[in-house]
Amino acid sequence: MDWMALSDAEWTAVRLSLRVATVAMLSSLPFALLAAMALARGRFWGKSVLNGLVHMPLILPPVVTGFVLLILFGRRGPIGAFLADNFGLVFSFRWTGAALACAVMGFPLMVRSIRLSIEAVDRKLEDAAATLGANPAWVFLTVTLPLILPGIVAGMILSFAKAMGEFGATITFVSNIPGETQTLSAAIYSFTQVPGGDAGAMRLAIISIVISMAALMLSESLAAAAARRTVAA
Amino acid sequence: MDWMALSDAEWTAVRLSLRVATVAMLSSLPFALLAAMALARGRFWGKSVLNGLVHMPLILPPVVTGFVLLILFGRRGPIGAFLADNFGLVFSFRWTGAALACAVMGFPLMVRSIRLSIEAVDRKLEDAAATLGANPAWVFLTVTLPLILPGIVAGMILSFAKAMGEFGATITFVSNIPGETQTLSAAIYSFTQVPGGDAGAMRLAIISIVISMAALMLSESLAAAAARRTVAA
Amino acid sequence: GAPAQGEEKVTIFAAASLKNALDAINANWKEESGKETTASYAASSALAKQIEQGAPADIFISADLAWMDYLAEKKLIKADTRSNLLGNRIVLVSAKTDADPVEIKPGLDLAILLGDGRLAMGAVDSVPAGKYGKAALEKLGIWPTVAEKVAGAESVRAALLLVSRGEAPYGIVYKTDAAADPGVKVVGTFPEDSHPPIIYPIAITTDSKNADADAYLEFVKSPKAAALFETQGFIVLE
Amino acid sequence: MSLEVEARHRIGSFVIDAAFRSEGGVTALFGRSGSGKTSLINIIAGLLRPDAGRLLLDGDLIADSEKRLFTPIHRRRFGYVFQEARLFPHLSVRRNLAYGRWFANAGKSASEFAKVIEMLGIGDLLERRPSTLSGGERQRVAVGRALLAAPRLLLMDEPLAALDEARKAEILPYLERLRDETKVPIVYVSHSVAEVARLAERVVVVENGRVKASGTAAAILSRPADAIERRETGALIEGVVDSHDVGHRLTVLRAGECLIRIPHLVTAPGQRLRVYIAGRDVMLATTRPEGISALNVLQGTIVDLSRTQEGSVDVRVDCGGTIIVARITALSREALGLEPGKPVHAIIKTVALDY
Amino acid sequence: MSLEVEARHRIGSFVIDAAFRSEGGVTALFGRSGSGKTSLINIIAGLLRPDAGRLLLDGDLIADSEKRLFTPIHRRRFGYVFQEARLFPHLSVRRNLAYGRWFANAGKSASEFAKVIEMLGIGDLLERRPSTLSGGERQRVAVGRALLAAPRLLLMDEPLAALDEARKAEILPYLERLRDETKVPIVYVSHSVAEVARLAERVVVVENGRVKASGTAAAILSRPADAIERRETGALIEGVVDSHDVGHRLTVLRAGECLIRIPHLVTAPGQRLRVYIAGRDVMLATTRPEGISALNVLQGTIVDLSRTQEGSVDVRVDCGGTIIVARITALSREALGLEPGKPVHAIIKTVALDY
Ligand SMILES: Nc1ncnc2c1ncn2[C@@H]1O[C@H](COP(=O)(O)OP(=O)(O)OP(=O)(O)O)[C@@H](O)[C@H]1O
Ligand SMILES: Nc1ncnc2c1ncn2[C@@H]1O[C@H](COP(=O)(O)OP(=O)(O)OP(=O)(O)O)[C@@H](O)[C@H]1O
Ligand SMILES: [Mg+2]
Ligand SMILES: [Mg+2]
Repeated sequence: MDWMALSDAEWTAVRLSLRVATVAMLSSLPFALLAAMALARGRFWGKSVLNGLVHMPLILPPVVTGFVLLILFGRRGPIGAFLADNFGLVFSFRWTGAALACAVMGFPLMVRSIRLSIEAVDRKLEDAAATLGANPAWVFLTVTLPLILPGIVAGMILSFAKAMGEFGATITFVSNIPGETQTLSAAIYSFTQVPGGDAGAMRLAIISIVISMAALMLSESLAAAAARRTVAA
Repeated sequence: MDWMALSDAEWTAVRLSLRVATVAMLSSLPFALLAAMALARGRFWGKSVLNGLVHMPLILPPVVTGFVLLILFGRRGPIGAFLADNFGLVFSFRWTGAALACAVMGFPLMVRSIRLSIEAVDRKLEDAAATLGANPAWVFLTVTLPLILPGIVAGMILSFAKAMGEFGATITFVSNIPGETQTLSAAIYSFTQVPGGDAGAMRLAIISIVISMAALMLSESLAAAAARRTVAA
Repeated sequence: GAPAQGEEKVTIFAAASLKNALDAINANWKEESGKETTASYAASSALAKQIEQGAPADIFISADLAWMDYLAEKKLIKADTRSNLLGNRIVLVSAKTDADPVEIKPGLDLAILLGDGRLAMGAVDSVPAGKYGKAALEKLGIWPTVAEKVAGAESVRAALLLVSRGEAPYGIVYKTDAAADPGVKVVGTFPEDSHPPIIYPIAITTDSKNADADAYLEFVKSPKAAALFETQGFIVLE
Repeated sequence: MSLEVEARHRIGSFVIDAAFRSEGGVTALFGRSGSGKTSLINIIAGLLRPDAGRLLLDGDLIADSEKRLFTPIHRRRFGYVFQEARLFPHLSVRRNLAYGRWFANAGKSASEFAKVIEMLGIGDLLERRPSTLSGGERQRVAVGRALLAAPRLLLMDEPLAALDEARKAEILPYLERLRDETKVPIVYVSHSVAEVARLAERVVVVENGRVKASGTAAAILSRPADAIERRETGALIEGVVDSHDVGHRLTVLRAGECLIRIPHLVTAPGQRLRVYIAGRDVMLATTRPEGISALNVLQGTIVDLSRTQEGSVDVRVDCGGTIIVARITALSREALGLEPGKPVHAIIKTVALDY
Repeated sequence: MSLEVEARHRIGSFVIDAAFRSEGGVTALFGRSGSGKTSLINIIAGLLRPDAGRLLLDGDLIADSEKRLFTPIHRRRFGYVFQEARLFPHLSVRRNLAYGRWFANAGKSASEFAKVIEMLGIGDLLERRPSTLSGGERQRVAVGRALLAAPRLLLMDEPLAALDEARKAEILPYLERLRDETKVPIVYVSHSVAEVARLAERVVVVENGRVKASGTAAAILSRPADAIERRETGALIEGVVDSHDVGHRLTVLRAGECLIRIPHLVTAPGQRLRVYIAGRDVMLATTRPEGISALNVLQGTIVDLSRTQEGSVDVRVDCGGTIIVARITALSREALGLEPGKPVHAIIKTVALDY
């Protein structure tokens, strides 16, 4: 299948997509965990605002999310300027920006999955851990976290898959710069915008599917193994 | 806030969005339940293929999903032609097509949530129901279904929210016909494509957010009530 | 990062529909000058807003005048470098490859041709090709009869696909796109005066510090590039 | 009404290889923690599909691995009281109780419902959620749920373990009535010899997944072997109610030639009755004692004596055809010079026969 | 070592309003199903925050609603054996057992670990997951987990309910040693009078969320009132081990003027020991019987008699300062003409004192 051979530029896009999706998934995980815990367990003023905020990227068209990100996290944006000045963390037109966009787009999916798992945790087990001397942090680490692992894995899978497919917010936020912000999806989009690009789009789509499926199967089998350990026959 | 007053066309888009999102959410529910059951409980050849297929709309750029829908469910598409001829069910350029696109895009989110809940169900309770004479269908209806309600609700929320934000696949599949397929997101998108459209986009985005937040809060409080009934203090 | 030295690649932000032509031109430019380029293809709207937010673009090629004007107003392009690079035509395409040609003139009964089908075109209020199409139909007095039948696609490409898939019997698309699709037949070209001129303007951004930008701009306007643009069906202006 | 069970199954490193049969009534599964009682019940219920096995109820073949026959759980209609309640958390107590009745079509009558609820003392809990119940309340609801499903066979896995004595004393007679009146066979797991003695016709002693001993309750519970816990040795006496002493609320039971007085007015004269007399409750005397409060002084002859273990000896005494087991100290044995063949009196307090 | 509990709390329609104190050792909570025992223990553990209440352990104020003091659960270091095991499903048995040791810093020595595992008979289960354990095995692991957390106070909610007699007989002495050697106070819920009698210094009888009676085990268990189940009446005798009869494996206990022979060689001479003598196990005789196997014949005088209930009477006999309760039939009472002040002999089998 000669036509499946990837050009250098395409290889770059593949590598970039993997990097972006992985970083997006991993870096949003702690925030998603926090948000999920707050939503599942917390009782505070503004909880429903937080809930709405988390869902926002899902509710808004990706282009709007991209624009909002551009305005907030761009070089001239309030948060972007702050982060760049104080932490040297620049998002605009960097792959980090693509990762940010994907993380934001996948955030509601991750939070929902984790939250669902947290709500299913038998809190009596956490009580039992506390009577054995574990402080709340330890209870979380040694009891809650292992028990919500299925939700975390599901959330990570969704976030990764979403990151592989995301381009609306990404391309709006950090453009479509080969080697820097052009992910597979953005490349596929480019192909669909010109005459004769269908074959290219199809080829890249297949590559994207193959990669995602591999990641999916891997994660599923890891999750299944973890589940077997937890609730054996 | 005079500028918040909606034009007739915008009202139409709002109503259409609600209809599309609701129909998408409800009509994908039975299929999502089936798929989630199969993935969580089934042991069959091709399970990972099904799993991949379910995730596909997430992995692929929405435009590609839209193309695929067009090819399959369009007037000339194999499935579209079949459904049109046999059931009079036409998708192309109809709001039904928008609903289909939204349903497909939200499908992986719904399936994941439900599946997560199914995997958390204590199967011993199902066994108990069987010993009391309930056949598998009744066990599902009277035990499994109520127990996975949180997952179903979460999945429905995600699907609804996604449908509110979806436009990539929708516009590709069924275009942007005011009153027929132009949802709020599509209208927002249109605004973002012309200089000076920001205010209009913002206005519609706020409306979309308000609607979605209302739906969100409603569903959350319903779910909380259901949960209270199930696992009381 | 922000390109400060001339060693940096020239970065071109161009409307997505120019991808094929610009890819070829950039390859040529590399052959001749030995210099690399970076091209980011996206919707003109997104690109313009990104430039507004400090994107590292040296050259901007828009698919319509509106977004170039938007940047010009904000003094984000060097006014003296702006020019109208390309032109295009809009055509009426049919899903039937053996369809009869029609003369597009005032009074054309497009509604009859469509029957109960739809007229696929770019979204008339956001996609440039849609705007041109609507303007032309209005000018020709056809618009009121077909307004209800228009299916506004997300891009010209999507509109074209609707026609080539047979979803819509007719569509209005760029000549450049129509030419490359064997699934459709061009049945008529809209008179040039029926709509505002279709223009792809080009300019160097105010923020550009790249010494090669001027040279690149020259190259894009050179006859060599013109040939490549024409291969893709564009009309080279000037 | 007969039940025939045969199963071989491997779970992890644990192997079940057991077979027993019973002619209806209550069959007690007796055995130490981890011996495989629950697994065996799960196999009967169909929750565990054994690698090989057969299950026959009343001549109906329910499962047979050779014939690849396996009746699905819900068609067996075996009520199961699980070791851990397993109430439906999303249903109220009332709907938990009603769950099985729904499928039992005819269902039990409303009066039966009221009776069960009254007997279990759960009338006040009907509108509550299971999560708000105490441990014992949960177990009682579970018992009620299984009883109300009108089962063909009742599987009870330590149903009364979480209950106080008074509550047990209320539920046991109900189970006895169930056994006697409705003829529903019951397989009953319990660690309490008293419960087993009272309820069970047959006892199956399980050890390490295997049937170590099986037979009538009388045989197994009286056997001096260590089939069941040594500390629990005793004799199960089968007799016929001879008469009632209404004034003193006593029942006189005739077993062979012996008359035994037991507390309360149980069943009508002429009815069969079983009484378990624990070895620890039987005193022996070489001469007939006078002026003692014990009402039962049975004359008999020593049949045999067990080995001395931890300072005590089990003595089997034949009292007119009925074997009674007494556990006495080795010291008393020496002091009284007890040997096989020696005539003795077995003395049993009436109140000691009250469970 | 003192524990002081005071709590008022409302859960749904159920109201807890209880207070008791204990001077260390084992405090038994006794009461019918649903009486509020688990709720009370939850309050002590800190799992349930009472509307109002105080908790003092050893002079330390653990919680006081008035002072708005509430020590978090994990800082109380109260080991808790829950009514329903609550093992961590994601950890192996070994790691479940080790869970609390981790936080107990010093932890217990490896030999202690081995000892507990051996006593509970869970050595073979260490690498298994809780979901593969039988009901009794699960409960044993839960007991081990709490014991190994080196708690300051041990809360045990029917820890032995799911266990067979033999296993109980192995665990009870361990708990006794724990009580006597490590001085860890224990709050113990049980429905078994025998268990309570053996372990507890104090008994708190709970009814409907309130303390119905509370006092030393001897006082509560001997009281003819219906503080505890009538069927369980008896006397708790406190004595000192007088001597051992090694050959016959008997221990002689001196309680006041009485010498009571009990089975096995328990504790060393000179040690204090408590024995519960159930009323059902005590026979009365008007003349000293001869040639009987019972080793304990105690001379005494009838103090009083209870009302006749269901054909039986509880007779309290003063045997040289020690009160012994005998339950006899109303018939015997009439036959022997038992009245307060009448001299009688209380006859108790030694093997009946073996739990
Ligand atoms: N997956 C498994 N792997 C290994 N052993 C297992 C597995 N599942 C169960 N067992 C063992 O099978 C044995 C029988 O378990 P079962 O639950 O039948 O015991 P039981 O007689 O009901 O005990 P209990 O009185 O404690 O409830 C136990 O020793 C248990 O540890
Ligand atoms: N949310 C609630 N609403 C109403 N009543 C409740 C609620 N939670 C508990 N109760 C009641 O409180 C009482 C005490 O429960 P608790 O668990 O303390 O009883 P217990 O003495 O431990 O009983 P058992 O011996 O059966 O375990 C029970 O009658 C229970 O029904
Ligand atoms: Mg069991
Ligand atoms: Mg309790």
